[in-house]
Amino acid sequence: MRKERLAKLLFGIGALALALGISTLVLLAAKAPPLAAYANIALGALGSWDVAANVLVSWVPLVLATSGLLVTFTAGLWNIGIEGQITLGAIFATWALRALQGAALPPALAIGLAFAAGMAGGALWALLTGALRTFGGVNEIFGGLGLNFVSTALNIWLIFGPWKRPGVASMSGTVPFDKSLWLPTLAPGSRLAPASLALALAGIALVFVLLRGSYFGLRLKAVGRNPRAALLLGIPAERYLLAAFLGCGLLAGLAGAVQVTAVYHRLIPSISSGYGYLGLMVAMLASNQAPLAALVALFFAALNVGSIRLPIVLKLDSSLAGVLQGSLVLFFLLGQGARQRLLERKRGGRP
Amino acid sequence: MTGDVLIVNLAGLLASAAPLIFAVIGETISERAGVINLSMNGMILLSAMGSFSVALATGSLAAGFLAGAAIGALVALVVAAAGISLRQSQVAVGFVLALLCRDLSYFLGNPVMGQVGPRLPPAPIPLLAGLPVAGPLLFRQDLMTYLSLLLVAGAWLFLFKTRPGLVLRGIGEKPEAAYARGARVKALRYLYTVLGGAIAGLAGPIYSLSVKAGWKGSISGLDGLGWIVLSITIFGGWKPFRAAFGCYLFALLQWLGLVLQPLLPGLPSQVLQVAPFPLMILTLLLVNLGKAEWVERSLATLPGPARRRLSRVLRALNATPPAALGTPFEED
Amino acid sequence: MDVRVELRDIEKSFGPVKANAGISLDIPSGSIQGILGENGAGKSTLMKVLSGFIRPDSGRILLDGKAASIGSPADAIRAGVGMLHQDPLDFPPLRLVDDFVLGRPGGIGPERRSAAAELARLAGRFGFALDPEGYVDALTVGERQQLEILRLLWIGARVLILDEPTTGISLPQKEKLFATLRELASEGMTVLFVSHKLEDVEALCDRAAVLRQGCLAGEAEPPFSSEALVSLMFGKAVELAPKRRLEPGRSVLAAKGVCLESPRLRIQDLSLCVRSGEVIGLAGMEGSGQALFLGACAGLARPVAGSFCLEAEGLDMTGRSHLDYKRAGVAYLPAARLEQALVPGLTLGEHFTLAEGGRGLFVDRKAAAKLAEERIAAYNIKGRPESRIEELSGGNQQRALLALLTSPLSLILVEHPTRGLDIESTIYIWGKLKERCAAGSSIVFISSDLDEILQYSDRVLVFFAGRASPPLDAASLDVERLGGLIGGKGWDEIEGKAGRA
Amino acid sequence: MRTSRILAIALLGLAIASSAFGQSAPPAAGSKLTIGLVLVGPYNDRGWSQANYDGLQYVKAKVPGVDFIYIDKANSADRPGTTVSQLAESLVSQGAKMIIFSSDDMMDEANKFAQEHPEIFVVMTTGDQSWKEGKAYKNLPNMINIMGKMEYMKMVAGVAAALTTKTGKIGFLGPLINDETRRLAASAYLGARYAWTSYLKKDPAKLEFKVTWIGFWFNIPGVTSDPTQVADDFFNSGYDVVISGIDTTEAVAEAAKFTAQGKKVWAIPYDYAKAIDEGKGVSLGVPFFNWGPAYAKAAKDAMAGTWKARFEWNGPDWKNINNPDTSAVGFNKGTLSKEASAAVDRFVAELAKGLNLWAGPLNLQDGSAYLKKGEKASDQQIWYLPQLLQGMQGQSVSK
Repeated sequence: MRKERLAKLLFGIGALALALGISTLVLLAAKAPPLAAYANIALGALGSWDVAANVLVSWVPLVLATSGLLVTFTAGLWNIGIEGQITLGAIFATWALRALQGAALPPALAIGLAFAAGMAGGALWALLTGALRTFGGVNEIFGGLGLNFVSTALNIWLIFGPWKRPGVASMSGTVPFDKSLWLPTLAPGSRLAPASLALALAGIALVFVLLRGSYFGLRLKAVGRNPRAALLLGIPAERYLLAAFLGCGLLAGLAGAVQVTAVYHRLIPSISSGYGYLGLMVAMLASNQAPLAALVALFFAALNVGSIRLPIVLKLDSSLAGVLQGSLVLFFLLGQGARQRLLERKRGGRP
Repeated sequence: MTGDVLIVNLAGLLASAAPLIFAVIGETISERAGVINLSMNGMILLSAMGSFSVALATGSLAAGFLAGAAIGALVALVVAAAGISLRQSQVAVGFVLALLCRDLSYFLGNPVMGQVGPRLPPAPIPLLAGLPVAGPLLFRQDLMTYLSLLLVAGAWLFLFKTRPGLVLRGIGEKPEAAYARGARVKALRYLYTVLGGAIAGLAGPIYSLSVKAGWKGSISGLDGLGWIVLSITIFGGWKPFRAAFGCYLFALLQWLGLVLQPLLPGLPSQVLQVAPFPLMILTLLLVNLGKAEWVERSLATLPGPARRRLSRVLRALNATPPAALGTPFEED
Repeated sequence: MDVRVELRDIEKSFGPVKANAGISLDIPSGSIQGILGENGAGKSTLMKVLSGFIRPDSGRILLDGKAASIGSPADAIRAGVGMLHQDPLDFPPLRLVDDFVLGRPGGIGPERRSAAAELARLAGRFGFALDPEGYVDALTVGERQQLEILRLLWIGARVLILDEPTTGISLPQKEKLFATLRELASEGMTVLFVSHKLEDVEALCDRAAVLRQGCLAGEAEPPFSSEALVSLMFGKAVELAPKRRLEPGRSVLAAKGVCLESPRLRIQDLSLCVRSGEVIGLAGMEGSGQALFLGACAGLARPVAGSFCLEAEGLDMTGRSHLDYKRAGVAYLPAARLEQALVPGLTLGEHFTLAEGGRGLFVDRKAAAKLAEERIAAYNIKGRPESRIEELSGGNQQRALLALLTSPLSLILVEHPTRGLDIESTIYIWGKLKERCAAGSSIVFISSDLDEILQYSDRVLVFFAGRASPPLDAASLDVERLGGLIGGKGWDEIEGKAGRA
Repeated sequence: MRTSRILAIALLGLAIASSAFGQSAPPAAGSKLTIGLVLVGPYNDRGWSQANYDGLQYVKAKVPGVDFIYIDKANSADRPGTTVSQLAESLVSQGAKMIIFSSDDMMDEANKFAQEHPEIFVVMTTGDQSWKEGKAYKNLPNMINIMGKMEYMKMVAGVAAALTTKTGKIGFLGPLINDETRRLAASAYLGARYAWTSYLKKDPAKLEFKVTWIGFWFNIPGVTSDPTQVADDFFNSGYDVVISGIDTTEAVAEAAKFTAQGKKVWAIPYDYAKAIDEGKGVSLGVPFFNWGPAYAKAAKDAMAGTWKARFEWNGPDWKNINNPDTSAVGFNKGTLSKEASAAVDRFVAELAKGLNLWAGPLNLQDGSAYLKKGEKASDQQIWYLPQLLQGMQGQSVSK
């Protein structure tokens, strides 16, 4: 067992080395200094308390999305529609805050309601994909993709249409909420809202506990690996698949609500920020292990934030971060395959 | 709108759907062989950028198109190696490549941003171009648009009317049976995945060297097309003509969106733009309904003749995917 | 056409398991060679070596005295070796003619027309009724075998391997198959007939080789002695447990006027009352409707008409879901264990936890471990609580499946309870099932093994093309009569009798 | 207890300090200044963003002591999880003392940033929050708004289009619908109508001017309309000149394609002076921004301590609208007929002499009065144009 874990670790490190190799080649192809590029990404992510806090700001929605995806992955689902679920969460949270803005509610309550609305929005969108999958036989990849497009259009329509600013419909989104409705931060200048950090930690912890030790998690695993057998074992597979979508939708919706209340303080055109797709990569790389996912998400968030320095200091395009992330996951998958083949060969084939 | 205008607009749709057709047919071939190549979105961007760079550097359109096909083939090769030889989830690898290739195209494409490159000229066919209706509709297009039409027919002929096409369908349907009959399943899957990738890879240069000539990085307006391609492949039920119909329908709905904009001022402009997606979902729903258990259950409660008629309709609509799609096959 | 097949010292291991431990066998041309052996004896491996699916670790294959290098099915086809697999390796969504053509080398064009003509000619020669433009998925298993045999002949097979070909086909089809094989052998075709059914081998083969635990246990020639063959196969004569009669109890399941439909089949007006403690066997060639009916008894298929009642008609279950049935004490064990009944990737212990269910949010790990240990001991499963289910052998998986059954159960529905199991496991499994009966559960099972049906059933339902016989007393049946019914013979008599009753 | 009190005092102190600072602009930067530029798109997009980028290249070349750094693709689609103010802070941490937010969609973030960083000079391009008479006025002493009076050049584009069209049908390829895009489309229409009636002496009813919006500044497949299709549709439907209002140059590319097929059509790109290079022979010209002079002035103010919050809406230098040192907007002539070229020159000269097309009588698209006869539009009336004008086809308000 221990040996296996060590081998896994070694392969992980190998994947990282290969990914760095590829990005280095890409950098050299672009005639850019690789070492300086990596150093700047590191500085951009860890160079000061401020940027480190920004990494955490980016980590929160990413880890929320990822923890949702861990649930659907466990159920054997490829919830690619999570982008739309985040967007719907943001839309619902915005709707709630717009509705509550005038009411004389304590801000904490209003924000709480916005979170609840966001979760409801994400869950609604996820359940739609889930219903299409369980009752309509529409594969969740394609149902989800379609609904992603619909959610983007819905979002843009709201921003430029019914929810536009007085006079100036603008790419900059809806009118920012009153400051009292911003999720409070530690200090005036800081972006990090402790409450959102707490939500993210709670989310990933909840998913960890749920998947690891609960009947729900075990049954979900059974449904994910063999729905027919799960049914014969007395598990209502359809209901569990829907529950997985629901769980993911709630967390994705929460991520969207965080984007609205804690990061942008308004609804903007690409509110999901690609966290859903990034979360899928994190979940793959973390092999569905919640604690590992939290760490990988932190690494990815650091790459995203750190790469800001690339254009500033080196006049390089920061999509390098994406190249690094993508090749890391790719080599991880390839390495995993190679490792399994090696093990098989060692065991002398399969009967 | 007069008839003439309608015809030229329809001719424009044929051209604007051409890259989609290459991508969808490429994906269809790959999926028919049992390999799902989910990397489309990034791959098209990368091949658009790469082929544009090559065409710009060499001044040769042909070199550009070749580069596009090569990039498509290369990306497909990674999917094939991971899925066939290393037995990793094709969906996972394809998805990662979709994101990776996109970022790669943005990063590497910086030097050619906004440059003016060569562009595929129209190539009216002598004599035929002068025909009424058919002339302006079909015979005043460019080379790749003609090829897109030939590709659909060619793919159909190959898949359904030739011996290798039969084997291709066989390895996607039941690889163990094809293997028992002497087909080298793994090698053929590699071949068709890479071939499908190369065909789909041509979508990139058709955009960057023709339909949307140029390269503008993240604002090129190509990000998202690959996901659309995958949707249309499903919509097309792995049949070339139905897939082509899907491409044209998509282009038509897009066009209707802007034609109807002044006529239906109350309609949000996004509605028709995203109409293809609910439509795709609806189609999937329809073709799958016959398989769903609850449908079977509720069908069972209907009176006999109605039940049989309904279930026959559902079965006719049903486009069954290749049975072994996405699953690895071991030869020993 | 004549080919002499010689196998020399074929060895093949899978990990620590020696599937073939140096097997040598000579098969003269124009003969029908039976290959006997229980499951796991190495028959399939040996045949897969000969047909190119498996490369042996060592050993040689000689065809007509010349070393043949067979590294893939393609090589085997070129060498004239064709194999008919137990589940026909054909393409259900294709038309017959396309399936017929697929794999035959040739030019770009498939030459469908000439192929169709050839198919029709060959079919006519052997008296098979196959429509070249029909679809494969509309054929019965027997017809698919016929198609496959014709195809192998067409592509030039001179050695024909048949793997358990008599499973799931009707008696007339079996007779037709045997006649065809004899005719082919008389023309010089070398036939290898793999089976575990003594009577088939005895009826058909010119010679028989018996494998046991990867080795050639012995060879025999007609006239065969059944006892000798059995002792070669199992090493000792097997004692079957004596049959015990149970007094019928109260009604457990009442099916009334049930009609079922599937795309290929319709079952009309089936009624059955299962009484507590009894065992009912469902016989019939595969795809005759028995599996559909068994599924319907578990709520897995919904009847078009008719009703299902549990507990002496007190509980109308018509149209309810499987979970409702399960809650009412009905368990269903499918034939495809790893595909349908167990969850690969989960451990044995986790399976027990799942099956047992539990209150509360979190799994009580201690209790779960204890439960697993108990069940593993009680069912004599070779495995540990933390073993993954797919790492167990087939027999142990089946034991685990039984161990997963909760108590009490009113009705256990089993598909092919012992398919693919060795004799020891078979006896063990039935012992456990009978224990359940003694505890008051009823059992309805499907089997294609007539002996198993006759041995263990109290009453038997025979299915033929969607038609179901009235329940027949197992004591009134023998292999010939049952085989006849399965093949569609003698139905007038039983239906007349039922009409009178 | 104690910590919270300290925190409270610290916060109070910070509040006082910031409000004290809040009353005046930041102190002079001195002889060295690093400017940080925040771009919404790629810096080399040959459009809006590059025009801004080149503007700062100009400043660097012309104002001694100035250097600049930039961050491009500042939008949450390209930079997941970042906010524009955060990106600006990254620039500050690299030494920037003056930040230019160069896109409309950065407004809120620019406000937030300006408030939180009173020590930084902030320029918000396209914004109106430092416009005392504007609707979005915010008292931010460190904020300057800069915009060019593109309206004039869009009018010039309209003139070029009207003189060129053979069919009397001009298409306007619009991005999304807002005040800015409406007034630019309307300006193009006003120029076209003026040339049509005054120079060509034709019936204004015979001039068709249609706006088709794609829904965004560039194409997003499956979400926006495809600008390539929009341009094709225009050309196929008899519109032979398309004026582009979006960030990318599909209109030019399509005009080139149709020209290659033997049709006579033209296009007018937007934003970037060199955009006509992309369509040799089919571009009538390009109305462009020349951000250099205004940015240079702001830089000098920041260095000299003469910074004062203000709203600049800079017009062209009528002596030479393409003067890189003085004119905020310009028009690069492309392939124009001799008559059209002359008309453009004549029109520019008339504008220089005080011709005002934003004068009554003018009605809005729904027929309601916008300007009475003899009334001249105020800057506010133009900036916040509520609808398209009567005579223009196309949606006025997004639904």
